[in-house]
Amino acid sequence: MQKYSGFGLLKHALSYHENWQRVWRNPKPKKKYDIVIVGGGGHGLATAYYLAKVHNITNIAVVEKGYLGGGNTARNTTIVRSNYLWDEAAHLYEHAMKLWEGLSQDLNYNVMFSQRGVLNLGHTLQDMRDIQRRVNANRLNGIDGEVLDARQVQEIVPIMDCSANTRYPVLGASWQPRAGVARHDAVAWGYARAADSMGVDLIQQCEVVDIITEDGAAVGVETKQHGSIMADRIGCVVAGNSGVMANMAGFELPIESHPLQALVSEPIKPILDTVVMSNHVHGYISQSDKGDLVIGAGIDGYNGYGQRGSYPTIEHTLQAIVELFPIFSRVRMNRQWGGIVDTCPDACPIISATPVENLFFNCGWGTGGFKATPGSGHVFAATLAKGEAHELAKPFTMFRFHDGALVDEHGAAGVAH
Amino acid sequence: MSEVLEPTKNEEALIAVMDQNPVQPMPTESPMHHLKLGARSQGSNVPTVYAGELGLKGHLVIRGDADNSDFRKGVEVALGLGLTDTLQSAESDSLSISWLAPDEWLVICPLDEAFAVETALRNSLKGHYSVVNVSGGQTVVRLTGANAVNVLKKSSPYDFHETHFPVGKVVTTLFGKTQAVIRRKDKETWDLVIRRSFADYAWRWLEDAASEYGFQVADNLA
Amino acid sequence: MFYIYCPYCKEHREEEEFHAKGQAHIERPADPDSCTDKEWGEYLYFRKNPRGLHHEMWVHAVGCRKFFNVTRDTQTYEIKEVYKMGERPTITAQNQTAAKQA
Amino acid sequence: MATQKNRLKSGGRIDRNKPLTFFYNGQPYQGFQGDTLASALIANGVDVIGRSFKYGRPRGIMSAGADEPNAIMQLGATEATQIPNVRATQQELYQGLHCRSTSGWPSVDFDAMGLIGQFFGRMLPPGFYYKTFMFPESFWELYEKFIRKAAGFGRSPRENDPDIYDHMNQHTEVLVVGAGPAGLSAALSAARAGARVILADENAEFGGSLLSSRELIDGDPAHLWVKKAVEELAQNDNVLLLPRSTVNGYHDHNFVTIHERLADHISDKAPEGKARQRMHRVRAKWVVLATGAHERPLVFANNDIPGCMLASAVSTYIRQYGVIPGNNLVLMTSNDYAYRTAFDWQDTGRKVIAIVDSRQNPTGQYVEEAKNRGIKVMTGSAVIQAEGGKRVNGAMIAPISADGDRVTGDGTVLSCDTIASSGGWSPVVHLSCHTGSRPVWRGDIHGFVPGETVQQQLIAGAVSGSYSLSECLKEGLDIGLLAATNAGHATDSLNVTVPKVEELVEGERMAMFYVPHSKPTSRAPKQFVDYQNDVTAAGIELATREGFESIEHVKRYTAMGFGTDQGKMGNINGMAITAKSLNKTIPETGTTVFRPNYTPVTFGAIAGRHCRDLFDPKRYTAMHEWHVENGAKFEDVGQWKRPWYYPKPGETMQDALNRECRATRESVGILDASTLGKIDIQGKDAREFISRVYTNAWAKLAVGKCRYGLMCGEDGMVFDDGVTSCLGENHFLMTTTSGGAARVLEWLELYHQTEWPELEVYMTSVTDHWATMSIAGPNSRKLLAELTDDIDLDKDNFKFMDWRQGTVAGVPARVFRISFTGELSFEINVPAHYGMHVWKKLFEHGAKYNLTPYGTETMHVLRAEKGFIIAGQDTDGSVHPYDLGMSWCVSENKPFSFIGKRGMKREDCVKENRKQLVGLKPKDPSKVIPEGSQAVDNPNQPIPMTMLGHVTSSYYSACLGHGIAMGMIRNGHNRMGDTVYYPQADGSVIEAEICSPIFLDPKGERQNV
Repeated sequence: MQKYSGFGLLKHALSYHENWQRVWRNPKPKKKYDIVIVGGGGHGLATAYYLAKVHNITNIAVVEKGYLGGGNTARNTTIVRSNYLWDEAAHLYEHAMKLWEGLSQDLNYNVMFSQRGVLNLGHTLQDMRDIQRRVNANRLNGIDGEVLDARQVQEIVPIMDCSANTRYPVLGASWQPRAGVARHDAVAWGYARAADSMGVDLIQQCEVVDIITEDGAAVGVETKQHGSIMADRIGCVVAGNSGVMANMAGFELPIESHPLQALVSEPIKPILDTVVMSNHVHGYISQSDKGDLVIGAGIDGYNGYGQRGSYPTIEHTLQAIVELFPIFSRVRMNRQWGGIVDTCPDACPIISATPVENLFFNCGWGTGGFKATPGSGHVFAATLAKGEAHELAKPFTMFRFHDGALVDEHGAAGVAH
Repeated sequence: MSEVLEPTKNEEALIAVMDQNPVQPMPTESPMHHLKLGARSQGSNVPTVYAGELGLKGHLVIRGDADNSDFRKGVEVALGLGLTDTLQSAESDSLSISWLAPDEWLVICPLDEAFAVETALRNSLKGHYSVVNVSGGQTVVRLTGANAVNVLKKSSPYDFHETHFPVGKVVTTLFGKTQAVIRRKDKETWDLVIRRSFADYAWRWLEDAASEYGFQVADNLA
Repeated sequence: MFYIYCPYCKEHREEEEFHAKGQAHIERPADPDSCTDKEWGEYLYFRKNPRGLHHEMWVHAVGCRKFFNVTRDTQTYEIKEVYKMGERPTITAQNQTAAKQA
Repeated sequence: MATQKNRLKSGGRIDRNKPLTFFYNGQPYQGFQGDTLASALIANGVDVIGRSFKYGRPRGIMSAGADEPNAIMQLGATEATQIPNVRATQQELYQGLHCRSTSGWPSVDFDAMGLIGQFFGRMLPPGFYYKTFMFPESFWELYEKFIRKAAGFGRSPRENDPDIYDHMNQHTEVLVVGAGPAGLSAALSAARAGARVILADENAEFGGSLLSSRELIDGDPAHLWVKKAVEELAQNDNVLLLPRSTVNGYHDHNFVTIHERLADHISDKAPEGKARQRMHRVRAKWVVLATGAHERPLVFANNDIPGCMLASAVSTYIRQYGVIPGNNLVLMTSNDYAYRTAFDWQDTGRKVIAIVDSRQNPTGQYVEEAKNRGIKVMTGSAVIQAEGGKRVNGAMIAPISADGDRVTGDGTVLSCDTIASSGGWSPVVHLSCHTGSRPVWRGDIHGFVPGETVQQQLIAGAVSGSYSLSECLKEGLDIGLLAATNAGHATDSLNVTVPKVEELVEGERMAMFYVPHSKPTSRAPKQFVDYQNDVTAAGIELATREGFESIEHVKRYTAMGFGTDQGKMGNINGMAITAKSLNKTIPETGTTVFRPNYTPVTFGAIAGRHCRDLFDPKRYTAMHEWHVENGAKFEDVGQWKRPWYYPKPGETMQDALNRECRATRESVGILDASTLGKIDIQGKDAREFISRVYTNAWAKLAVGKCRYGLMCGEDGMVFDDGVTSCLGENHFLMTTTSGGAARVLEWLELYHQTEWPELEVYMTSVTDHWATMSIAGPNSRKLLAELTDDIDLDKDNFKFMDWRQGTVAGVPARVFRISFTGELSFEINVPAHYGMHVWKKLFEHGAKYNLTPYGTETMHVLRAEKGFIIAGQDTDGSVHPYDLGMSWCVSENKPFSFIGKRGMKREDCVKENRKQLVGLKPKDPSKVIPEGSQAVDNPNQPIPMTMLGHVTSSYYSACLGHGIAMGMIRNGHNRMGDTVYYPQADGSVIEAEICSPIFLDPKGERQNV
């Protein structure tokens, strides 16, 4: 793999950048692989990368119906944090957080992981109880975090209205300093480039139209462009299509796909140095390195695959932003868009075997997908390599929805952007 | 007819009917009492929107099966006004009746007649129905003037154009971030039924929306 | 934002007046106590989640407060049909594809 | 003050009698009413208005509209009225306008980055930051600061916005977007047909291209026809005309948002009391898109030097604003239409050096006219490179191959100060894409047109690829009629005659996007595609060379199209170059989806009036004013404002709580409980219905009695609770939590309407109807006795959990003998309009009993002393009644399998070792365990520690003299007496003993007196 560095850049500049190599190949698919991963988003590519790197399994293909990283990876608000309430979720997301730290060096690709800290605001006494509960749990789980009062919040974000005369005054917040944001596209590209360099076949424009099964076990996938591709094990990481994919394999998931909208302002000079999230008034905001204010909205209530939601959701979000940041009232929204989030009843993912042997699913991340990317890929790789769930993945079996062992993050974590 | 005039013992045991009017008049406060509407400052420019809170009224919610002719008849006998059809209202000198849902109507009458009206209804209705006195829970704001319709257009996504919202029509819809039962009384006059706990918000919203048109509080709208 | 026909108010209203209530035609098991955990779990959580025609329930929350069914394309967001509780859809994925083939 | 050296003596639609002074970078300048900021800057000969963010290259004004990538200004005279990133080409000039350029340091005229850019520019290919700044890891924060500083154009104000914004909901039969020839015609015919019509256009003046057109309509200058059309429309009551209104979003089911700028043309602040901007939220039966087309510049070397402009923009400045951006023009084109720019230029008496036409032998009427005008036309050639620094001083022209791919001969430099270019036109398809429709490529016009859509949308004019004026007018009229017909209007009797225009005979257009250079793209001087993001042809080639082959990848890797012009100027050229370097056709390369907004929209305008006081309703009870007057502090519970506690002067919160608690336990306290949800339930099946939705038994509850009930979801988890009273055999009053009222009623309706419609029951909310005041304490009976003479309060005749009807303070009331405090307690319900009267009467008579008002916090303490739960605080959706130790509240043997019964029997719900709610007594009586603390068995266990559960409620009990708490503990019900530890953030550890949650009066004697 061509090594990236400042010096390399200089060298290439002298040759007019004419000698940069391809970041990944464009291979024809083989007839059969050890493992086929369906879905070339961040999670799928990370899975492939760790399969190759950690488990030395390189006879893998990632099949993607569109282009790499073109789904929710390219559509989220890039927030990375691990301050989840329940042990199971907290350990999984913290596992991801540890991998985020140093990921750029690991991949030799700058994913611009910026640990600028995340504030989760509290506006009611119950919010503050939930924050106390979550931060205490985080602390005893070894996850950084502290509870701040309104004054301390004001010090971190001087431009926010923390006064008592807002409709729902800021009473305090949870603060995770190690949390932050990352460059979403770079994550997909970095994993893709690294995986490709270890021999993983990345096959774009290749849509899976069926799961091929033989007496109850999956043996391959039928694709629109390249016919059937056989595999010993198949991992589906197709956020936004999980339900559809499961139906191909003949079962249903406890998942509904909803639109989740986001928007950006025009680029403005740096003014917001941290990530601010409020579940109560429903606004999530940070500022990208380009200068855009990146703002996340709430989930729309209906099922939708249109990658767009309803306008009032955008209105409510900006009302919340203007309530929190009255100085942004004259800043202008440049662009809005939507992703498709697969939501589970307990706001936690499914990383699991399925009723079909050798077919594994990694889905249902809801709004929490991007921040989990490295951890999700890492544990799913282990799950696929061994054919049984990684320790951290065990609580997230799809069968918890039968016996009732849910990991209910709704309660205190609220919308998990 | 006299035997149907007073409710049978059996009825009483089944439903707790309650005369909610004091024997002696007692001090009341309407939902907008604290706003002291009379004293509120008025817009500088010439008013083209007027609004005020109608005094306390009797509000009764009637539930029943619109397809049951006995029920229809019973209501008509009791009120002298029949059940209105979908999104329709009717009024007499002292009463108005508004459609709220296929099995739900709102009757508004003078406050001190609420019990009489409820009794009359219970006397002439049988079978599965309900009558609930909600007089304390809501209030009526009357909105009028050349720009009243624009205030509504700012406040609700509903189509208030007369081709779509003729006089006599009544709809439950959004009003700012609360809701209202809105009835068109005449070309420029609208009655908004607002829930008590939202009355303060609804009024402030209305005042704010109306200010640019020149707004005046009017207490003699009834 | 959707424009939804309320079959009880008999006219179109803005989406803001409604709440989406998820998949339609999910019936509560007649005898819950005899359901296995699996059966109960499926009743509770497992949902059809089609890309395409979907039968879903909405309630006219700011309006007549009635629940009703909507057949909507989850890709184009077109509303194909609205029908009352207890009624069955006349437009379904099956008869749509059948119509196409015909 | 600088003179307007580029202002023409006559012409244009500006008012020369209304001079305006404005300030650019602190310097005063003059323009006229009717100018845009851009036209005024050009009039004053301002060439450099910005610097490119990566290379610091000088940039000038390119266009005259929404597609402008360079002229991005910071507007505003005061701190509070700053507006970032204003597009000078769309900002109307007003007296006293203040603006600054948003790039360039120390100034746009001398920019340090400009020098650095010359040296290091080559170090900054697309994606350079992905490839570096990685080592050492710890330095990234530093690198990032530098990257962030370089980014961003304008700045946010630092003070709060003094302006207000507004929403207006509109319904129309026909919405016409764009008031050019096609839009005006469509509006005319639709309106004549009697349809309700809205016509919106982003510009101050209707007319679009007609305002700068050379063509005649019915023998008159086009703008006269516009005048007539607008007059006719203005007189029609069914027509709403919206100038300065940008249709920025096209949403599902023909919902369209229009951003109207009411005051931006007057000042940076709206007149007092007026909204600055208004969002129209439009529901249209039919939408007619007449959005026109944007001209494409040609991509040649150094095509960003100030003086390089779009041909159509040059014409617009000359004809509409009476300004001319230079003296000597070189026009490069691949089509006939752009020739008019040379004619416009020549008509002002300034010099046209040459028309450079990429076609080998162009024909057509304009080509002839150019020759007749004596203009030098160089065919089969191209401007391959602009010369100059801060202003164009020459154009290098070279012969090119017929396919436009190669330079076939040596270049010659013609000196000039302006290079206008036209590569043809791109229909403005943006809005049609907003709901997911993909545009389709039309080879004949070298552009994308709107594709199939599920919206009720029609298109007319240039957006549909019809570029000639006569086509636009005819299509407009036809489509307008069609829209009206579709909306249900009879149109057959209508006779609309298409105005006469002289047909322009045009020659074949050539597909020209990228102009070849004698050097390979990677070595040629920069050829810009997306100016705002410094995306060059070489950059796009590099991206594809590196394997970014999907157009989405190219966009994201190079940032093409992510600027504030959203690629209006560059995207198609970029796609053409991508296609070329992949040896694909443009349609094969695919297009990209456009998303709202068409142009940026102010946050405030989207928020509208829903901010500050009106952000969310505040719900008040009938006694709210009393609480305010008596110094209550309030707590937000849902939308309600509830009294939290009533501090007396000098009291701390804890002082107040101690006082309120003691007064209640020792004498009598009063709570405003009006916010509790109340649902009136009538019907012969009411009792059956209630027993299905509650977990406990209701069959035997007699008239006159009350009972506490737990409500669970089908998963068996508790979600609400409250007391329900039997008012009559068929009549019940249910109470819910304050926050849960609406949810519970919808929940009940859901089951009634969908599962059990056969049950004869009606539910009506009476939450707002009843004012509820709860008097609690040993003296509550005495107090009540003074205010009622028709209720027998004798303890045996009016028992605990009974209710009675009677008169309180002269007002008909229902009195419930229920208790959330454990004290003798009465809950008085009166119609809300009497609430304040009764409340005040209670205080009149209560003085001698030291009647003390208490708020939610004291209520929490008092109920916690009794171990009563609060749904939502002691429960979180993951606990069932057994976890709460409330098996007494679950009736296993009810005939009907009530909601939640099956759920709480699932494997995980019946397993050993679940977290269970228990009481917790701090070992140190002075300690209060902070709520949310997590319990562990071994405080010395290394992290991660094994947590047993959290504290849900915790208070200091003044009456007991020690801290009390409730919390979840794994297997807690079997661990009474055990000690658990609560490690705190400050390193301290609080010890507590697991005990019964009932700390006070376990036998319940106090409430039974």
